[in-house]
Amino acid sequence: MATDTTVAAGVDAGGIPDPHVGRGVWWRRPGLFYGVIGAVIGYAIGTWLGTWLAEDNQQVQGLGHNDFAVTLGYLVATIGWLAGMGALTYPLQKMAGLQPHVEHEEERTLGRYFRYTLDHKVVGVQYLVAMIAYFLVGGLFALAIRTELLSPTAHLFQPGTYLEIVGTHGTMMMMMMTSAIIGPFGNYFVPLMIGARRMAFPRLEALSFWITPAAFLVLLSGILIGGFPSGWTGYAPLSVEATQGMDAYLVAFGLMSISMIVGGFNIVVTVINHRAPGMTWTRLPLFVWGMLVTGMLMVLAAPVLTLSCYLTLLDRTVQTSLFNVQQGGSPYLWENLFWFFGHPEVYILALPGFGIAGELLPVFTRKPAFGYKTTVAGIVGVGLLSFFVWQHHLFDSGINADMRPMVMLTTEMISIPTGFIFLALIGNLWRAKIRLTVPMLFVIGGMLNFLIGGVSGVFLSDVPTDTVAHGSFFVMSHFHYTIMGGYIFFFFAGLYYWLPKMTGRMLDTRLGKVHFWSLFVFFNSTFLPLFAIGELGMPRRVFEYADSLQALNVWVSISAYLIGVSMLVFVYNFLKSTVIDDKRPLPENPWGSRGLEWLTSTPPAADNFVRVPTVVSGPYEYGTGAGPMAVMSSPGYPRVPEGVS
Amino acid sequence: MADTKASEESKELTDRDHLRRIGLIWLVLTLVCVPLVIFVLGPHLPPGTDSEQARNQQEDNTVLAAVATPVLLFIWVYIGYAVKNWRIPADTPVEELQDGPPIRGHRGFQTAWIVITSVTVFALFVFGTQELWTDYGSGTGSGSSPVWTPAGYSTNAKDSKLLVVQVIGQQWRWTYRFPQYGGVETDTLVIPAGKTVQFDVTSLDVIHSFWAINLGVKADANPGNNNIAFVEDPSVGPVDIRCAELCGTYHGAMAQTGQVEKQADFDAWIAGQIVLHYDLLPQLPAYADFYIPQTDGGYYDPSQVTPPAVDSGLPPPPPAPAPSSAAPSPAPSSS
Amino acid sequence: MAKSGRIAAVLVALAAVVAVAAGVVVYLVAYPPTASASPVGSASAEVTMQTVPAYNQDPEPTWVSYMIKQGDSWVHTTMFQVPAHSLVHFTVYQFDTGSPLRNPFMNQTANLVGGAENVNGKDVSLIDANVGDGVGHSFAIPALGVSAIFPGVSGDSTNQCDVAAPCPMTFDHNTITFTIQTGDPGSYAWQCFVPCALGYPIGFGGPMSTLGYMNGFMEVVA
Amino acid sequence: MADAMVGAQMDEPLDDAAYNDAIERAASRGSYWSGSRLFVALSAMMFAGGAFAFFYLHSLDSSGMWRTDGQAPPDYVSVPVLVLTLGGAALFWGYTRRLLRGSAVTTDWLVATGVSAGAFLVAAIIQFVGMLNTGFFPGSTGYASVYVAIMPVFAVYCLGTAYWLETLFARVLRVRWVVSDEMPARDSMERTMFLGSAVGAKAFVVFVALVSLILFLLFSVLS
Repeated sequence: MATDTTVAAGVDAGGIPDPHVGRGVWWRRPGLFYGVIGAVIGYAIGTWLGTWLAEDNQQVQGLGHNDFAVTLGYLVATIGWLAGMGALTYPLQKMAGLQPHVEHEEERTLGRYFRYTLDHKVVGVQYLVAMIAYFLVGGLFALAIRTELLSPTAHLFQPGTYLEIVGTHGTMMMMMMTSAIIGPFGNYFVPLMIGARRMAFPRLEALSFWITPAAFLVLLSGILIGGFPSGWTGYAPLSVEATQGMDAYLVAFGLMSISMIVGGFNIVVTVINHRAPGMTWTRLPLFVWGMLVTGMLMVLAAPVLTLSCYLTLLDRTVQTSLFNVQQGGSPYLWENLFWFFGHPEVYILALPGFGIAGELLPVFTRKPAFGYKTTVAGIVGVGLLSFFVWQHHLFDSGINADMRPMVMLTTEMISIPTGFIFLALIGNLWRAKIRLTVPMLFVIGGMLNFLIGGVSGVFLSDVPTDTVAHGSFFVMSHFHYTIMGGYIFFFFAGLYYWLPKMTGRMLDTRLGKVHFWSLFVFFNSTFLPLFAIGELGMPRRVFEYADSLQALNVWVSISAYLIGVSMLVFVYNFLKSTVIDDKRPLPENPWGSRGLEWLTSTPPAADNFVRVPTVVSGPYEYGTGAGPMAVMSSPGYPRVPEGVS
Repeated sequence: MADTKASEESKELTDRDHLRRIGLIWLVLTLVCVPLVIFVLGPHLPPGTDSEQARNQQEDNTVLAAVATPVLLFIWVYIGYAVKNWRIPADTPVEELQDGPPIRGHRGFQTAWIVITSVTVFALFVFGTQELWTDYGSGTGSGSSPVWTPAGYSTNAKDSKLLVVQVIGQQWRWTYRFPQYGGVETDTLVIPAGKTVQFDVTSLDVIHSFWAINLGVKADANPGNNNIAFVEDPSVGPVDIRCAELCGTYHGAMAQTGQVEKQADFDAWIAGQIVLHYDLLPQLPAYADFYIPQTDGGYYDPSQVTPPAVDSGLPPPPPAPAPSSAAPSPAPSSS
Repeated sequence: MAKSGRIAAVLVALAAVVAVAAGVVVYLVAYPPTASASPVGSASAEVTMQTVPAYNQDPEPTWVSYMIKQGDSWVHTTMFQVPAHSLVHFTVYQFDTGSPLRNPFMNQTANLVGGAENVNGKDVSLIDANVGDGVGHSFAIPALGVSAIFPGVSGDSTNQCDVAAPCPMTFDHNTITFTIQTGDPGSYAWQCFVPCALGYPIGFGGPMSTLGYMNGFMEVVA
Repeated sequence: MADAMVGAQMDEPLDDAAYNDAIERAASRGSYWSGSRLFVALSAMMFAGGAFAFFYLHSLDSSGMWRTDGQAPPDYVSVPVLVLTLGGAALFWGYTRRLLRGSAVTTDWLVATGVSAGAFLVAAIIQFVGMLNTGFFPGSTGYASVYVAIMPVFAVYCLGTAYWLETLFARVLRVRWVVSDEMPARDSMERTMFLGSAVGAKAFVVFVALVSLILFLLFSVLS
C-alpha cells in the first residue's frame, strides 16, 4: 500500500515506517529470537508474580500447587512471546499518536516466515506448516491411544497417563485444528479470491497465527506438569479438582479461542469491505462464503469459550464457586457455556470443508456451480442453526428434560441445510466432465465420509437412539467421520489444489493418489467398526473394555497405524515437492480454473494485484461463454467504478 | 479410463434415461437392503430386548437405519454412476478441456430435494418425540421432575408405587440405595423382573453417567441433582453397568454387573442386604433425593445425620442401635 | 542451498522430531514412576504398608500417600504383586488423622477373610466415621468388593508424624491387619475412599487421582 | 463519514497507485465501521455468557446459596464506576458526533476526549481496587462468584476504552490536520484511519456504557 500519494509534501503525517517490514539485520528487529526470550522472561515474571501473590494462601499451601503461578506464568509468557515477536509495537506506537506506514517490500527471504509479518500470504504459509505439524502431533497421540487399546486392560500406560493422552489428542485436534482451513487457505486465498490487495487488519492476521504456537506449546507442556484428566470437553467439577495440567488446558484453549476470534474477525471484515469492484455477493466464490460464515461463527461463539476457560481458572485460583453446587454454583453452567461454544465449533470444523468442496467441484466438473444460491443458503443456514442445538449434548444430563423435543427438532433440522450442500455436490456431477485429479478424489472421498458422519448424527439427535450412543465410541466415530473424514479430507483437497499457487510447485500426483486411496480405505476401516464398538457398550475414553470387543479393537488399531503410514506418504510427498526438489516450471493455472486467484502471478506478488481487478463475471461460468472472471489491467477501467464508496 | 464407446453411448442418452437408470439401480438396491436392515440387522441392534425401553430403542434404531439406508444408497449410486459415466481423463491438458453443460440448477429437483428432506426430518422428530413420550423418557435421565411418568410415580420417592433405586456415583464406584427398604445401601444392583423401576441418579463428587447398557438406561450423575430414569419390564438376566461420562483416573473401572431377578429372589436378596448392613444403617444420612455434603471440607456434619428408618417386616433385624430420632414415616413396602 | 543440503536439513529435522516423539513416549510410559514391591509367596503373601499424612518430599510434598515395605525399606509406590488363589495378609500402619467419609456406606469392611479387620489388636468391622477420630484412609478394591478402613489417629495428639516419609514407628499410629483371598490373575485397581486430598475442593483429586499416592494396582500373578 | 474521502468520480483516469489507494481508503473506512460493530457483537456474546451465568445460577439457587441477604458490592465502588463510564461515554459520543458533522472545534473535542479517557481509566482503577474490598469471599455464594468473575472483565473493557480514546487523543495532538476537512488531508489514508477509529470508538463507548448500566442493575439494584 502506497501511503505517500495524497498527503502533500511537507505535511507531517505523524507516520513512521513499519518496523515489521523491510530489510534489516535480524537482531535489530522483532522476531522469533526475541519472541523466545520474551516468553522465557515472561514465564519467570508470571511465575514470580503468582508465587508472590498466593504463596501464603491456605488453599495453595494445602494443594501443594500454586495454580496462580502456573496460570500467570503461561499468560505472561504468552504476552512476552508476542511482545518479542513485535505484536505490541503497533499498539504502543498508537498510544504515542503515531501511525505506522505499511510499506510492502519484495522480501523473498526465508526469514519472513519467522516474523510477525503483515503479508496475508506469508501468514497463510505459516499457518499451513504449523497446522500440518499440530495435526501430526495430535495424530501421534491418537496412535498412542490405539496402542493402549490393543488389549482390554492396562498394558502400556497407567490410567492417569492414558487420560492425559486422550485429553491432549482431543484438545489438540479440536482446538488447534479449528483453523486448519481458515488459517492457511482462508488467510491466503480470501483476499486473492475477492480481488483485495491485503486483509482489512494485517496485524490481526499475524496475531491470530502467532498465538497458535503459544497455545500449542502451553497445551503440550501440560503433560510435563501432570496432564489433565478431563478430555477435550473439560467438564467441571472434574476440571476444578484436577492438578496443574488443567491450567495448561484452560490457558491454551483460552488462547486458541482468542486466536479464533481475531482470525475470524479479520476474515469477516475483509470479505465485507475489501471486495474488488464488481465482486457482488452473488459472485462471491463458495469458498469465501464458507470462510465468511466460519469467521462469523468464530467471532460469535469463541468469546463464550474464552469466558468459560476464564471462569474455570477463577474457580481454580481465587476460589469462586461457579461450578460448585454446594456454594451456589452448578456444573451445568460449564456444560451450557461450553457447548454453546462447542456446537458452533463443530460447524467451524465443517463449513470450511463445504466451502472447499463447493469451490473445487465446478473446476473439476467443468460446469457452473449447481444451485449456487441453494449452497449459500445451506452454508448460512447451518451456521445460524448451529447456535440453537447445543443442548443435544445434554440429553442425558438431567437438565431441562422438557426442552428435549425442541432441541431434537433444531438438531434434526440441521440436516436440511446440510442437504442443500449435498444437493450441490450431486448436481455438479450431472453430465459433467469429471476429472478425478487428486483434489477431486479428496473432495468426493470427503463427501462420502461426511455423508456417513451426517447420517450417524441423526442417530445422536434422536433422544431414544442417543441413549445408546451418547458418551460411547459411536459418538467418537461420528465426529471423526465429520471432522477427520470430512474436514481433513477437504483440507487435503485444498492443499493439493492450491499448493501450486502458494509455492509454484505441484505435489506428486502418483504419491497423491496413493495417499488418498490408503487414507480413504484405512480411515473407513478404522472408524466403521468403532460405530459397532460404541453400540456394543464401550464408552469413550476408557481402555477397559469387554474381552469380546478385543478382536474389533485390534482391527481398528491396525487400521489406525496404516492411517499413520498413509500420512507418512503425504509428509514425504509434501517435503519432496516443497523443500527437496528443485523448482520446476509450472503452468500458471494447472487445473484450468476460472478463479480470480489464478489470474494473478504465481506465487502472487506482495500486493497480490498490480491494480485492483474489476470483476465482470462469476467464478464458475464454465461453458456459458463468459470471458475471464475479471479485468486485471487498467485499460478500459480508468476510473473508480460506480458504487465504490 | 476413457471408454470412448461408453461415453458416446452416454451422449445419446437423455437426462430422463440417466435418471431412469439411476432410479432403477437405486430402487432395486433399496428393495433388497431395507428389508435386510429391518428384518436381519434390526433384531440384533443394540441395546437388545431386555426391557421395554431397550426394545423401543432397538425399534427406534431400526427405523432410523431403515430411513438412512435409501439415503445412503441414493448418494452412493448417484456418485458411482456419475463417476463411471461422465468421467474424462484426469490428466487432460488444460488447453483441451471441454466444458460440461452449463446447468445452474433444476427447480423441480431442488424443490423435491428440500421437500423430501424436510418431510423426513419432521417425521423423525414426531416419531422421536412420540417414543420419548410413550416410554417415559425412553430410559434417559429426565431430570429431577420428569414430564412423562409411568403410573404410580410420585415426586416423593417413598410414596412411589414404583421400585425406587437411588444410584450414587462416586470416584470410582457405584452404590445403590433402596428408600422403600429402610434406605439400605448396597454395592451391587439387583432389581425385580417385570416391574417398573425408577432410578434416581446422583453423584457425590464429579459428573458420572449411569449406563445400564442392556436395559437401555443412561442418566448423568450430577452432584446436587436428582436425575430420574424409568425402566419397565426388565427381564431376568445380568445387567452391564458402565460409567459413560469421564470422571477421572479410574473412569473405565466403574464397570459392574448387576442382576435382574425374579421378585421372590429379589425379596430374599434385599432382606439379606438389610441384615448384612444393619449395623451401618444408623450411620447413613436420612434418605434424600441427593446427597449434599456439608460445605467445610466437603463432609457430612455428623450432628445432622439422621438414621434412616428400617422398614422391617422382613427377617428379624438385630437390636436397633442407640442413636435414633424422628425418622420419616415408614414407607410402604413394594410388593 | 544445494539439493543435498536441503535433503540433509530435512533428514536432520525429521530425526529431531522422531527423537522428541520417542522421548515423549518414553516419558509417558515411565511416568509416574512405579517401582514394584513384590512380596510374592506360594500360597500366601505378606504386604506391609503405611499411610503418611504428608509425603514431605518432592514432587508433591503436601500430599498424603501410601508406602509399601519391600524387604527392610519403604518404597514410594502403590504397585505390588501377589500370588493368585491365595491368602494375602496386609499390615497397615496408619499415621494420618481421620475425617468422615463422603458416603458413610464405606464405613464398613467388606469381603475380608474372617469378616473383620484387626485394629490395634481388636476385631473391627464397622467404624462410625462421623464421630471420634474418623477414618484416615481406606483400602478398597471395587472390582473384588474388598474394603478395609483405617481409623485416624487423634487430631489432638502432639506426636503426629511430620517428617519426610516414611514415618518412623515412634509417631502415633494405628496398626491394622486384615487378610484377603485372591482369585484369578489380573490387574486390580485399588484406592482410598476417604476424601483425604487436603485443599482440593471436594477432597478428591490430587493424590486421590494419582497413581503412587492414594491408589494403585494389585497385580495378581499366577 | 463524508463520501468525499474517497477520490471518487474524478474525470481523469487514475494511475494504478492512486486507483488502488482510493479503493483501499473506501475499504478501510468500511472496515473500521463493520469491525467496530463486530467487536461490539463479540463482546456482547462474552458479556451475555456472564449474564447467562448470573440468571442461570440465580434460577438454580443450588443448595440455597445463590445469594446471602444483603450481599452486594459497596456503593462507593459501583456508583462511581457507573457515573464515570456513563459520563465519559456521553462526553465522547457527543463531541465526536459534532466532530464528524464538522461542527466541533478541535480543541473542544480534544478536551472532551481526554476527560473521557481519564474517566474510563479512573473507572477501571476504582473497579480493580474495589475487587479487593468486596466485603465477601469470592466463593461464598453464586452471586459473589459471578460478581468476582465478571467485574474484572468489565474493568478490562474500561481500560481498553480508555486506551482507544487515548490513541485518538494522542493522534490529534501529534497531527492536528487529521481532524480537518481541508485538502490535502481530506483524501489521505491517515485521515481515513483516524476517522474510522473515531467512528468505531463512538459506537464502542455506547456499548461499554450500556454494559456498565446493565451490570449495575444486575449486581446493585436487582435483589
